Amino acid sequence: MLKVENLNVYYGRIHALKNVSIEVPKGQIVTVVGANGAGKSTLMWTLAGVLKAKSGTITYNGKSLPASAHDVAAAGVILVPERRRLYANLTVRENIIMGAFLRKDPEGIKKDLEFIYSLFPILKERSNQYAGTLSGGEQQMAAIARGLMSRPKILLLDEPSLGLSPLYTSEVFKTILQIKAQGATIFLAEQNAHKALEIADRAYVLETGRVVLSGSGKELLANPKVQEAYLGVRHKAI
Amino acid sequence: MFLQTLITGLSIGGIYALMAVGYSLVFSILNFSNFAHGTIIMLGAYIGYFLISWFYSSLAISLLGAIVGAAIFALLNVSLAYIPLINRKAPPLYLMITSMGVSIFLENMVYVTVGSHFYSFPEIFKKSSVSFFGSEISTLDLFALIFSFIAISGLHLFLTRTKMGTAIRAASYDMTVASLNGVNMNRLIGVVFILAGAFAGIAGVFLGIKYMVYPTMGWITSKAYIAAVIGGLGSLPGAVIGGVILGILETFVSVYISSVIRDVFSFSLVIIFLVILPAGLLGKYLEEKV
Amino acid sequence: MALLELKGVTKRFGGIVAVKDISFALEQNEIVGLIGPNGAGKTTIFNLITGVYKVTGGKIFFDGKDITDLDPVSIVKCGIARTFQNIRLFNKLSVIENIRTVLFREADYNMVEALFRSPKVTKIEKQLVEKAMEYLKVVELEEYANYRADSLPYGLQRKLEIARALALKPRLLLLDEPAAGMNPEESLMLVDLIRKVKERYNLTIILIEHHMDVVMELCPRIIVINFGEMLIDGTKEEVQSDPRVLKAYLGEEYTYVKG
Amino acid sequence: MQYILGVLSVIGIEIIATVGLSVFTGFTGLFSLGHAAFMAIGAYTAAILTYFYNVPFLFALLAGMLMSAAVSMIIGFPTLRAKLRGDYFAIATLGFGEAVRVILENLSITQGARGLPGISHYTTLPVVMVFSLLVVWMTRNFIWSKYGRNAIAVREDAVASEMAGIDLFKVRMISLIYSAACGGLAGGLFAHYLNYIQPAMFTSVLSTQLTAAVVAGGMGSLTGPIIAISLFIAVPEVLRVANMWRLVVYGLILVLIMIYRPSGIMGYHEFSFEILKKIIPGRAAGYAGKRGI
Amino acid sequence: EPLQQSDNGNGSEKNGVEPIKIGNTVALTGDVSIWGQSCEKALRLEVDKINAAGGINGRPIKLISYDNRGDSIEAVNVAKRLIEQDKVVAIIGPAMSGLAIAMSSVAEENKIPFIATQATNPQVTVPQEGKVRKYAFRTCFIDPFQGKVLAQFAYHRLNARKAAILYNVGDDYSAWLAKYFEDEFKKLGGNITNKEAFRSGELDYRAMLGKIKQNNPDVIFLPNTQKEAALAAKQARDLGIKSILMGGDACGTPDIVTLGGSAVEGFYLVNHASMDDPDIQDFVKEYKQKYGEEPVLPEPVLAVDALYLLVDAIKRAGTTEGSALAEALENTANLKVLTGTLTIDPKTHDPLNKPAIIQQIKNGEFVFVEKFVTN
Ligand SMILES: Nc1ncnc2c1ncn2[C@@H]1O[C@H](COP(=O)(O)OP(=O)(O)OP(=O)(O)O)[C@@H](O)[C@H]1O
Ligand SMILES: Nc1ncnc2c1ncn2[C@@H]1O[C@H](COP(=O)(O)OP(=O)(O)OP(=O)(O)O)[C@@H](O)[C@H]1O
Ligand SMILES: [Mg+2]
Ligand SMILES: [Mg+2]
Repeated sequence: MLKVENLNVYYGRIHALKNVSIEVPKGQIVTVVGANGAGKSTLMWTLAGVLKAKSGTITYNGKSLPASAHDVAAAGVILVPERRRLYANLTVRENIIMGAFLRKDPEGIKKDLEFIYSLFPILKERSNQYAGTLSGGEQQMAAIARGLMSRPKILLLDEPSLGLSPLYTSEVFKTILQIKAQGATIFLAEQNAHKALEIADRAYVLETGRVVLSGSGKELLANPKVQEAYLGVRHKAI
Repeated sequence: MFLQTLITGLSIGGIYALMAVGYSLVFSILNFSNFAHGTIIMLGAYIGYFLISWFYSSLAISLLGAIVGAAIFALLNVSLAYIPLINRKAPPLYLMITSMGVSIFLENMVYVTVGSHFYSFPEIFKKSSVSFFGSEISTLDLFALIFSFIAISGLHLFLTRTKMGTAIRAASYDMTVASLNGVNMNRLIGVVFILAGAFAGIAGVFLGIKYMVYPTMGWITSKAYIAAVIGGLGSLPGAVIGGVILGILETFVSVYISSVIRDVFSFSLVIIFLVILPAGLLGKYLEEKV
Repeated sequence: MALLELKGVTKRFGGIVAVKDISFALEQNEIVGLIGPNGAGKTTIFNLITGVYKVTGGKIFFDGKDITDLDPVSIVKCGIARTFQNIRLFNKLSVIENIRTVLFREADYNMVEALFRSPKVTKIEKQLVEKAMEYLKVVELEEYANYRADSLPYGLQRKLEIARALALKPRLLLLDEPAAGMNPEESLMLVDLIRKVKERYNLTIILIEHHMDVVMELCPRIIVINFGEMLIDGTKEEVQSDPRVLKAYLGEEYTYVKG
Repeated sequence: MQYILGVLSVIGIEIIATVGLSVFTGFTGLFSLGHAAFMAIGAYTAAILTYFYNVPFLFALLAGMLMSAAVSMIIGFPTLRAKLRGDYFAIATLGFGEAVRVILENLSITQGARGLPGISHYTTLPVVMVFSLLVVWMTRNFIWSKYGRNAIAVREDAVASEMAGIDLFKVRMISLIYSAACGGLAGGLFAHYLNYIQPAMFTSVLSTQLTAAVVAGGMGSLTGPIIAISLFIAVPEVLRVANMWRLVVYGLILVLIMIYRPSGIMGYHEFSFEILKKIIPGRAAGYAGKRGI
Repeated sequence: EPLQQSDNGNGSEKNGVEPIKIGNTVALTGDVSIWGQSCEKALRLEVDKINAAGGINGRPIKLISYDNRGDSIEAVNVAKRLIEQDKVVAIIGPAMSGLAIAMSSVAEENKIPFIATQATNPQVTVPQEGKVRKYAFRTCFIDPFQGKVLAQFAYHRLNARKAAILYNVGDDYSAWLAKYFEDEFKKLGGNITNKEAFRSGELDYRAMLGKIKQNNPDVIFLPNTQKEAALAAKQARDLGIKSILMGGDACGTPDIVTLGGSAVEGFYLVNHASMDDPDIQDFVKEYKQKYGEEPVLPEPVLAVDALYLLVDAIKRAGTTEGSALAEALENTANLKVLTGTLTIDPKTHDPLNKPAIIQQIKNGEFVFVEKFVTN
């Protein structure tokens, strides 16, 4: 569904993504793991149309991805950005509704809102509070909710479990499986590599801007190199 | 005397409010003080004036033309001067300085092309007045107040009740994320400036009818800036209330204290007011949560 | 005597009671975990201790002194430093400037000397650079000294924030989710770092964290709050096995095996 | 020559005011629309002293500086305590600037709007040069000292600064006083350059020009604002032959600077040979360099 | 059409004869530029005429005009530039007293005379210390005189006993004129009921007028620009104020009628020249012919007077050297100029016997009422 070939992205003189090629098939969960600064978020922002690649192609359903972020969103590729990026000056409810900016079905919007409130009951309680005053975890929930609200065809999730309690982390992973079941495609970057690899159909390892490994989630989970570098196994063994 | 003073204050405040609205509107999305707004108001006044001289005395044509013309100027202004900066994520202060440049440019352009004569709208609009408990209200003021009130209310509903309005407020906080939500930023900014321009056109015509038309008339907008700040930047109802408060305050100080040192008084009051309410009446001081 | 003591601290935001009647005390040199579900009020407690918010009720004592109504700057001067859940560095300054900014508190020269840049000023400034470098060495950031802070990846920014807090020479250090955004491997390296600085600077630490492995590694004592209220204040073993904690926070399926 | 020397004197005087303001706006991050008032206070204080009381020029200048600094505390105390920021603070300063002007227009010692003619001509180009070099040098020292560094920290992140033990109020106040003193000095020099002052010379137009120079020059740069204010004064003079088109061009240039150098002429940098090296390709040093890990 | 400086028609530099350069400092932009632009045009017209007639002793005049925006600092720069770069022998203008005072020391230092046009403040030529500035001249009457004329006219001819003043505190012209009027009116035994102020750029005076209305004065004096006076008149009439309105020479332009409409009917003002003055008819006709519009009085005629004053002085001095020129100017007597005959008072450098004309606006026209002559 989404295909990235030989992507190169720069921040000024810094070469952040180097010849990255990735494929995200329809209806699957694809995850990318990597250390801090490996380039996961850079990849996400580029897919969302905010960062511009210097070279390389991104094709979506066989056509090249639109150039501007809002057209990308209109095509159904939705990013839930790292570190939440909520509209601090809007209420929680308005934030979530902004996710539905392009939708024209008031009934469906209403139904989805109910679904989201059932997923994260705390958001319903806080619905009229300014998003900027939410706790870190609550903000993360709101950010995910805003992404879900747009009924994405492909959902790009950048560290969705950041700052969430263990309980909610599990909830979020369950939700990811749930929306996959509804037919959405998911591209996920996570520090919680364990969980991410467990649910992933396919996974990539990114190291200083390069794809160094790929395979099914299970394969990578079993890979000793991955275990050592990203799963903290070495320490636990001590 | 008291009643007459109040009425005078209201009618001045009404004009401030009308000017402050367009100002506040731009602030609400781009977070900067658009000093070119006064210049657009001036251009609106010129357009209104020339239309009325050509199409003998039709206020409707004059208003409509000023609205359309000022909106076009505002749109040109934003696309040529601001969008390049916005796309580079320049901080608001840079936009503000740019707007000063735009305003110097346009104002002097008027000197060079139209000339420096003062113009006055034909008198037919302002002759009559209504008597109200022994005080005089000019029908023009009344008309301007009602017209502005309707226009501003409409705008307020648009901003608070529609998706577009929410998107404007959202984008004012984070444009990048707004575009992730499918908001076409350039178009949204265009819409905002067209609206602000339209209000500048209205303000220009009323300002022109009430006073006169000349190249530096836009400077009076600094009062609108103050009004918008008193009311709380970015808030439309705030801008209106701020305008009215400032108008009434100035008038009362002139009448009951001293017209000579009026500005010392009214500015000190504005400062005291801000010290007590650091975000104006209806503005929000968004302290980031830590 | 307890170093930090909260007595019945309450914080209300409009209708929301974010923190409700919380009391606990911390001994010198302790390291305590503060956990609880999202929105439980953990960060708010930090904000109350550091004076960012004013308490609605209750008292806070530090080293026997009532600090409830002090402003943030005075509280820092008492010896409390913190890091932020959302990292707050001086983004456009270089890494070393971030530290030096904090060290200026120690610079002992006046305005006239500064304006004429007397030799004394030059000397003090030089010493400060050296001192700042030492803190960077502690968190192993010396090779990034001249990088702009916001160009560092997330994990290193966290370390820099810790170094900046250390430069304040605190006795009490408040860490708000230092491991957020780190993978398990990186989190464990962070654990080592925290241990190291605790020893070296003789610190008392409160740690907010959702990464249970980090908390369990570091904190013999854990305080759990829920909906702003104290749920349990006990050893890590007590907390791990408490059914209320499992239900509200960890999830029923949680098991932690520590070798 | 006298014409060019005169323009240079004005540039030198305005550099003093701009450099002072850059401490407050560029480095501390607060934005003022009333700085001309400090020039006015310095100008009137110094002029009244030399004119009516025959006080020696240097002492008069010093008194002007002190007076400006003292008045800046009056406006700074309530507004900075209340932590006014951004446009809210700007409006307070705008109001302050106008209020000062109204007072000058109504006092008898200042002779109101009629102004003070016949002030002695003490401000020659060498005097201006000595003072502006001195002020630029001291400002550089200020910025490199703890005072300046704290100001930058406050500009970057007020909350983090507080948590780093920096007293926001104190830092902002010191910057304000410093910039007011510079403004006062510039005003005193100005009065004895032009030999005539009127309240109408110190309008918000002048304040805005100073602020525009700081921003267009580059917030957080000292050389940028110096270049900018020099351009702002020199360009209209050069364009004088263009008569009415002069200000049209001037406005256009301001807009173009902002569009093509959106973070100001010098951005956050200082003009130095380092930068020249950077511009020469192949010599690129890792200035704000970012490596991966 | 865009105004260019008038030296572009360089036909004058024929035969290698070096032209005599005359500077002109004038407001081409800004609030007072209506007069400034007209003044510059008028000077260009007259210079062309003089050159066509052979110039001064065979040497053509080259006029160099620069915009001063009505700003004192600019005025100083313009003066320096004219003197230094362009090497003019004398300067015509400025029209505003503040500007003239600011530039006077530049003229003094360089020994280049200037002839202010409409700068009516006494200090332009005679500073407070009382000694006349050697290089400062003017072609207009001064404020104390016009204040006096207006006060006397109000008291004696209009039988006014109660007067109110609405002036601009931020403007030196307005502040002085208000004071001179007040002093004289009080001296005559009249009563000033209100002295209300506003500030430059303000457009609404109803609050102050409302206060004035309560005392129901016989006249309201508006020592303001035509724009401000017209606005004040309109607002006063809107408030139902019936008092007689009067203004100073800054109101003496037909613009006031276009702006004020019916509200300025019956308005009295003092002027330097009258449009229906037979003496200036030729000038007005030529101006109209060349530019297709009427000159905006009075600045253009005062500037033209200044030009002829200067031309005469150059002829008499036989040189363009500054101090000789200043002496020649000082000794001007009974010179025929546009507005009549001109004699310069050596003690003050002000014109002697300069008439002040009181006019009234009737049916939208300025109508001659009375002529006052200095002393
Ligand atoms: N705005 C920026 N300007 C310059 N360099 C940047 C910027 N953002 C990221 N980088 C650099 O690009 C590289 C990739 O960063 P990116 O944020 O994509 O990493 P990541 O894998 O998402 O890391 P993390 O796990 O910390 O989120 C890093 O070296 C980082 O320092
Ligand atoms: N300024 C505020 N105004 C209103 N409500 C607030 C404010 N600050 C915090 N709250 C609310 O108080 C509650 C506690 O917030 P706090 O940030 O302390 O949670 P937390 O325990 O740190 O959660 P997390 O683990 O998600 O960071 C939250 O529900 C939050 O919405
Ligand atoms: Mg990332
Ligand atoms: Mg928290």
